[in-house]
Amino acid sequence: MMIDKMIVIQNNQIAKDIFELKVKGALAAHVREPGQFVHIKVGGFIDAMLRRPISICDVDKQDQVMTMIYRADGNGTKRLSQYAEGEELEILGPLGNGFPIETVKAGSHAILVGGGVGVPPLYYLSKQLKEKGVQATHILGFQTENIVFYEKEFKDLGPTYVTTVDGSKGTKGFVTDVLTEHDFAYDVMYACGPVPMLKALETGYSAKPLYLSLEQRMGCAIGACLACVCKTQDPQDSRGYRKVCSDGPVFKAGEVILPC
Amino acid sequence: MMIDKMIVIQNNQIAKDIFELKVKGALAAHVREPGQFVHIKVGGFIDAMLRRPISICDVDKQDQVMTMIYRADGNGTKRLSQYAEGEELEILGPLGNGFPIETVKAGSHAILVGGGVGVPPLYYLSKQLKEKGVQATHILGFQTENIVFYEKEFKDLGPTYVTTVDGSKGTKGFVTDVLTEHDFAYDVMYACGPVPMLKALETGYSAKPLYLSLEQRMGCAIGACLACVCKTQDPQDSRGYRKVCSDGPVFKAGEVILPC
Amino acid sequence: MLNVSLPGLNMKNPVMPASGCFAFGREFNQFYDLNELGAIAIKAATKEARYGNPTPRVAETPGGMLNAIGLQNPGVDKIISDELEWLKQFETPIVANIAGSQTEDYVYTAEHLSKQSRVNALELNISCPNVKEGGIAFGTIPEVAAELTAKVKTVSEVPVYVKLSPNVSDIVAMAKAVEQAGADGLSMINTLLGMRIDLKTGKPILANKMGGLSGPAIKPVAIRMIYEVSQHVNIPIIGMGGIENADDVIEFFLAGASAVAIGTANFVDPLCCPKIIRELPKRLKEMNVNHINDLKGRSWRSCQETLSSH
Amino acid sequence: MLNVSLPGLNMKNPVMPASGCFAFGREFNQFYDLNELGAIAIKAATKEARYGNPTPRVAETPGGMLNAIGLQNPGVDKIISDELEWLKQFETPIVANIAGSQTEDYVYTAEHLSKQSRVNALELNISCPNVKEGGIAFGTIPEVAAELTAKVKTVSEVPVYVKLSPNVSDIVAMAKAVEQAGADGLSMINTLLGMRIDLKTGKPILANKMGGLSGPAIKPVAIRMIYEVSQHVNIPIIGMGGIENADDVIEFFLAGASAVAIGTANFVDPLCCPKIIRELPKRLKEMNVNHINDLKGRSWRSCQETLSSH
Ligand SMILES: Cc1cc2nc3c(=O)[nH]c(=O)nc-3n(C[C@H](O)[C@H](O)[C@H](O)COP(=O)(O)OP(=O)(O)OC[C@H]3O[C@@H](n4cnc5c(N)ncnc54)[C@H](O)[C@@H]3O)c2cc1C
Ligand SMILES: Cc1cc2nc3c(=O)[nH]c(=O)nc-3n(C[C@H](O)[C@H](O)[C@H](O)COP(=O)(O)OP(=O)(O)OC[C@H]3O[C@@H](n4cnc5c(N)ncnc54)[C@H](O)[C@@H]3O)c2cc1C
Ligand SMILES: Cc1cc2nc3c(=O)[nH]c(=O)nc-3n(C[C@H](O)[C@H](O)[C@H](O)COP(=O)(O)O)c2cc1C
Ligand SMILES: Cc1cc2nc3c(=O)[nH]c(=O)nc-3n(C[C@H](O)[C@H](O)[C@H](O)COP(=O)(O)O)c2cc1C
Ligand code: FES
Ligand code: FES
Repeated sequence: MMIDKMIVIQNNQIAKDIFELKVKGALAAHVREPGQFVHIKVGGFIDAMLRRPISICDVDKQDQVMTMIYRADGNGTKRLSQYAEGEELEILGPLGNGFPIETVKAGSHAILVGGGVGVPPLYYLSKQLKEKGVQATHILGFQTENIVFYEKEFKDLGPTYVTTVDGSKGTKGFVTDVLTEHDFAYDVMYACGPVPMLKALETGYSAKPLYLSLEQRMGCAIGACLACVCKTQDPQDSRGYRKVCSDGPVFKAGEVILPC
Repeated sequence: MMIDKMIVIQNNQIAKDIFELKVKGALAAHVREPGQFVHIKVGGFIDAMLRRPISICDVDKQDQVMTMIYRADGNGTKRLSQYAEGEELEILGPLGNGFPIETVKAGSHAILVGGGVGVPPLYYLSKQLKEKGVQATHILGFQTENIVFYEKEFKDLGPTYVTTVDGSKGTKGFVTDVLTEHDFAYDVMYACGPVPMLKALETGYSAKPLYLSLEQRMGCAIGACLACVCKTQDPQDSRGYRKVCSDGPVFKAGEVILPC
Repeated sequence: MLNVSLPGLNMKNPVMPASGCFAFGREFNQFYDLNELGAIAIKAATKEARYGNPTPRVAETPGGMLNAIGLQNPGVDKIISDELEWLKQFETPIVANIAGSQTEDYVYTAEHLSKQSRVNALELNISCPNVKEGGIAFGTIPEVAAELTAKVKTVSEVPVYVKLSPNVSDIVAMAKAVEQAGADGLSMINTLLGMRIDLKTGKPILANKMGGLSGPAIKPVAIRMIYEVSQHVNIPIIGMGGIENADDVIEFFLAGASAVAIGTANFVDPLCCPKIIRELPKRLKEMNVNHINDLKGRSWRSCQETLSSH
Repeated sequence: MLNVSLPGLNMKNPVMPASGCFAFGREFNQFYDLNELGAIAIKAATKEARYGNPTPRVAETPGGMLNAIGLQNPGVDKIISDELEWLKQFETPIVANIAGSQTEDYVYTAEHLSKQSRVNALELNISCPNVKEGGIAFGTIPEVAAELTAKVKTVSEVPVYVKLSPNVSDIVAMAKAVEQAGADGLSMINTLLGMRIDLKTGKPILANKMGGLSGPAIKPVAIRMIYEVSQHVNIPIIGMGGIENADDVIEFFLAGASAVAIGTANFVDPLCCPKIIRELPKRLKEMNVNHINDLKGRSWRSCQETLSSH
């Protein structure tokens, strides 16, 4: 974990309101596992004061380049989208605990389920799994066609299904529709996306190991302010809660009560 | 008076912390007289919220170019100094009433006294006087050598004396030292600069017409908020006060009590 | 979809410039037609003319500004003869803001102003933080505020809005007290009491030392107070404090306001009021809202209650 | 030129992280050595463990943020056994912040914490805006605050600072009341009560609805209150509210603070405390000030009084 002034080497729109940001700096070399995130200072101290948490989408440790994909939606992310090549971005990270992959054996089959801007961290995860010889199937859900991104990139890594709510691209409906339809044989499932999606997965797919990456509004992102807590499902748990920023953002299904 | 999005065509440092800004746009054509000012929006709405009042230093009505000279000192002017060529600046103006020159006859002699960042409006004044055939002598006071600017530009228009408090350039001392030493024959005097300078002039040089340009912290700069008032010297005055932004910034000596 | 109707004020849109930030409209009339506005809250009137505080009177703060104008105004008689006369050329309803150091001053000013055909409502400024003598009790003690309200109500020929100070422990108590005393509406909030110190001199920047904090920085305080008060009173609230754009106006309605006033933003952008009025219908359409009134208090009303307006 | 000495707190510099923004220091110790700090105000302790409020618990506002953490903490016993134990490896003085819903809770927690060798002072949080039951009276009624202070003073073995709420009509009355009740110092200010409404849902962003406003937006309110209170009490003030850099620290000293605490800025820049500590001597030199204590209250002390320190 460090604070690094990283250089923007690319910040392009790749779908409607969706930007791909590449930054270069020492921090990149410290990324420990897929699913970790960074906390980006986008504004001065007055305007857009709080940092913005964004998942790490890809890392090239050798070149010290890190990729993030974000939606320019609110005040802070819109400002982020205005950073130009060569400018400096103050980034805190890598933060949190990502998707566990140590225990997954070569030759096994992993299903990666992403929704909207929950898709990005699955990319680095899939690359890491491939390196380990794990076979990955990707199921990526979006609202509509013009915000779909990285379809090709995921296809290069393994079978990829795209769903859109309005049917403008791929399967019409939700990621769970693809899961129901195909009834894949698999060993482990990883997911990141909106809470209703995570809840549906937790309800239907908890028999095998299932890991969920959560979002919460954050203050510090290092575990000090207690802004980002979730209650544990186990009422006897010694602490009774987990911090999404430092205990998560990835939790095993069943560990915490999903926020609403 | 209008709000114009003007294009920065130059924004260069010309002395220590002193910047020369040239902007292009329709507003330039509306400047009525030397000594008027503009109110510049430098920040967003949150950070550096209030506009900054800056005098008009020169105008080219044909090319619609306006020049301002300012010191990058506080939060807002420092941001202003970061605007690059081609960027848009939202400028409100031209504002206020400047130096009266209608009544000054060709062939007469005007003395223009400026201190620090009070010097800029005298430049357009001097150019206008020259056009009218009025002879202008410039006395420009600065703290020290490295913040002196526009000496050559003023010399091109007429005799120019520079003073510095520490003697690092020109006469050591204050503008009033030059006035005392030379005891110029003159018909009208115009001044802009720090209040102690204006007070000294009001005390010593009120026998002939003397016009003083004042500064006050401003809210609206259009006469609505009453942030910028000065009391009149005449207690019988029907209003009892003047607004620096819309009645001034230039007043005849004796009209208002100088702020402290 | 923007017209709102409050006691004395039939407004074609819910947007008015806030008192003290617009003088009597002459300056802004150079930028746009004042008839575009929902109403105009004019600068505070006092019985006698006042010069106000020494300068500097304003300072910038993070996300806001401080002011200590000190109620400078030409006195009620001149306001009637010069300013209200001039305003006769427009149709926009006028809210006349009044201030004073003693009850008698308020009553005198209220009586005279409320008789003017051009005045549609009074706004009792019981909360100006920038006036030395007396005054503070009016804005912070419920009983004192109620008594003043009642006295003004007896003489006023138009509805009376009471402008509440945010510098109190219990804003709901203040609101209820003036409601019971007969107030027809509330304006909230006035400025928060603040200060800045100049590092170069070591002294307060404002000559008056303290001043009123306004602008976006105070918006969360305004929203909170309107949210609380609107659930406890039955009179409408003119909401203000840091409004800058149409989204802010909507946030104030959601909190419980029935109209809004815009102060500081007029200095940042003299065109902000008409701009916001033009933005509003677009934003409402995007939100599938037929009329801005449908948003009123939606943040605390149950789904049940709000469903009817869908 | 930075060391300051307050009741119970011998600080090598006047900078401490503010309670609730630093937990118990473990996280920030990954960024720098906690011994660099003047002191540490640890997270509020309550008698029993608390989970706090539902999420979302934070929201951004113009120049500030809202929080409604709701005093989540593992309870005083665990704080003593786990956190204070861990803190023994550092020498930095510790200010233990305590909160509660009833007087008995405060007294219990104060008694236990003040016995710990690692605790150098208590900070009575009588002003947390985020707790439902009771509590509000402690922070807004002088007599109630005084009584609580007196009760805690009888059991405490270390000096007691009372942390004042800015959400009051008369901050000086609060300060004087707790001073008379025996408080050894004051901390001010806690957060302003605020709210934001989410336009997408029409509901308050925070699950708790209201939250505490902190950050630069509230600095003018903090400066004003410290300016007023420091002229009316003889006990030192730990100043806080929107401090971001060394200039802000100096502004708080000029207003009348004797030390400062930094909250929200730790989230924006985890290194802000040591950075500010390093900036301070440079700024003091530029201002020709020999010791930061010389600046204390200079904004209201007459030239006469301040000349001695030149
Ligand atoms: C661990 C983690 C990883 C994330 N990864 C990504 C990613 O890879 N790509 C992406 O586009 N988004 C991601 N998000 C969501 C992203 O953080 C928010 O969309 C973003 O902070 C919103 O900021 P804004 O300036 O657009 O909105 P504003 O409304 O201006 O934000 C105001 C405040 O609310 C917070 N906030 C608003 N929405 C959210 C949200 N959904 N989650 C958390 N905080 C929020 C902001 O951080 C800020 O503090 C992630 C969130 C978390 C917690
Ligand atoms: C009519 C007029 C003409 C001016 N012309 C020039 C000029 O040509 N060149 C130039 O360099 N300066 C000029 N000034 C002064 C200039 O406005 C201030 O230096 C500038 O506003 C300071 O802003 P800042 O961001 O540096 O300081 P900050 O401290 O960030 O300013 C904070 C607030 O205080 C106000 N303020 C601070 N100092 C002054 C001041 N001296 N006068 C008025 N407001 C102040 C700012 O406008 C702002 O509202 C003029 C001022 C006036 C009133
Ligand atoms: C310069 C200035 C002058 C003001 N004068 C008055 C006044 O005369 N009467 C009054 O009731 N409020 C006055 N106010 C308060 C505003 O009407 C308004 O309540 C407050 O500024 C909050 O709104 P804003 O954040 O949009 O400015 C004044 C505010 C400012 C900034
Ligand atoms: C997330 C958060 C949690 C806080 N928790 C506490 C607390 O437990 N006890 C307390 O006395 N103050 C608490 N505070 C208030 C701060 O200590 C401080 O008084 C306030 O935030 C103003 O300072 P700032 O603007 O520097 O943040 C908290 C503030 C924040 C932002
Ligand atoms: S964001 Fe501060 S503890 Fe997680
Ligand atoms: S600055 Fe508003 S009246 Fe002059």
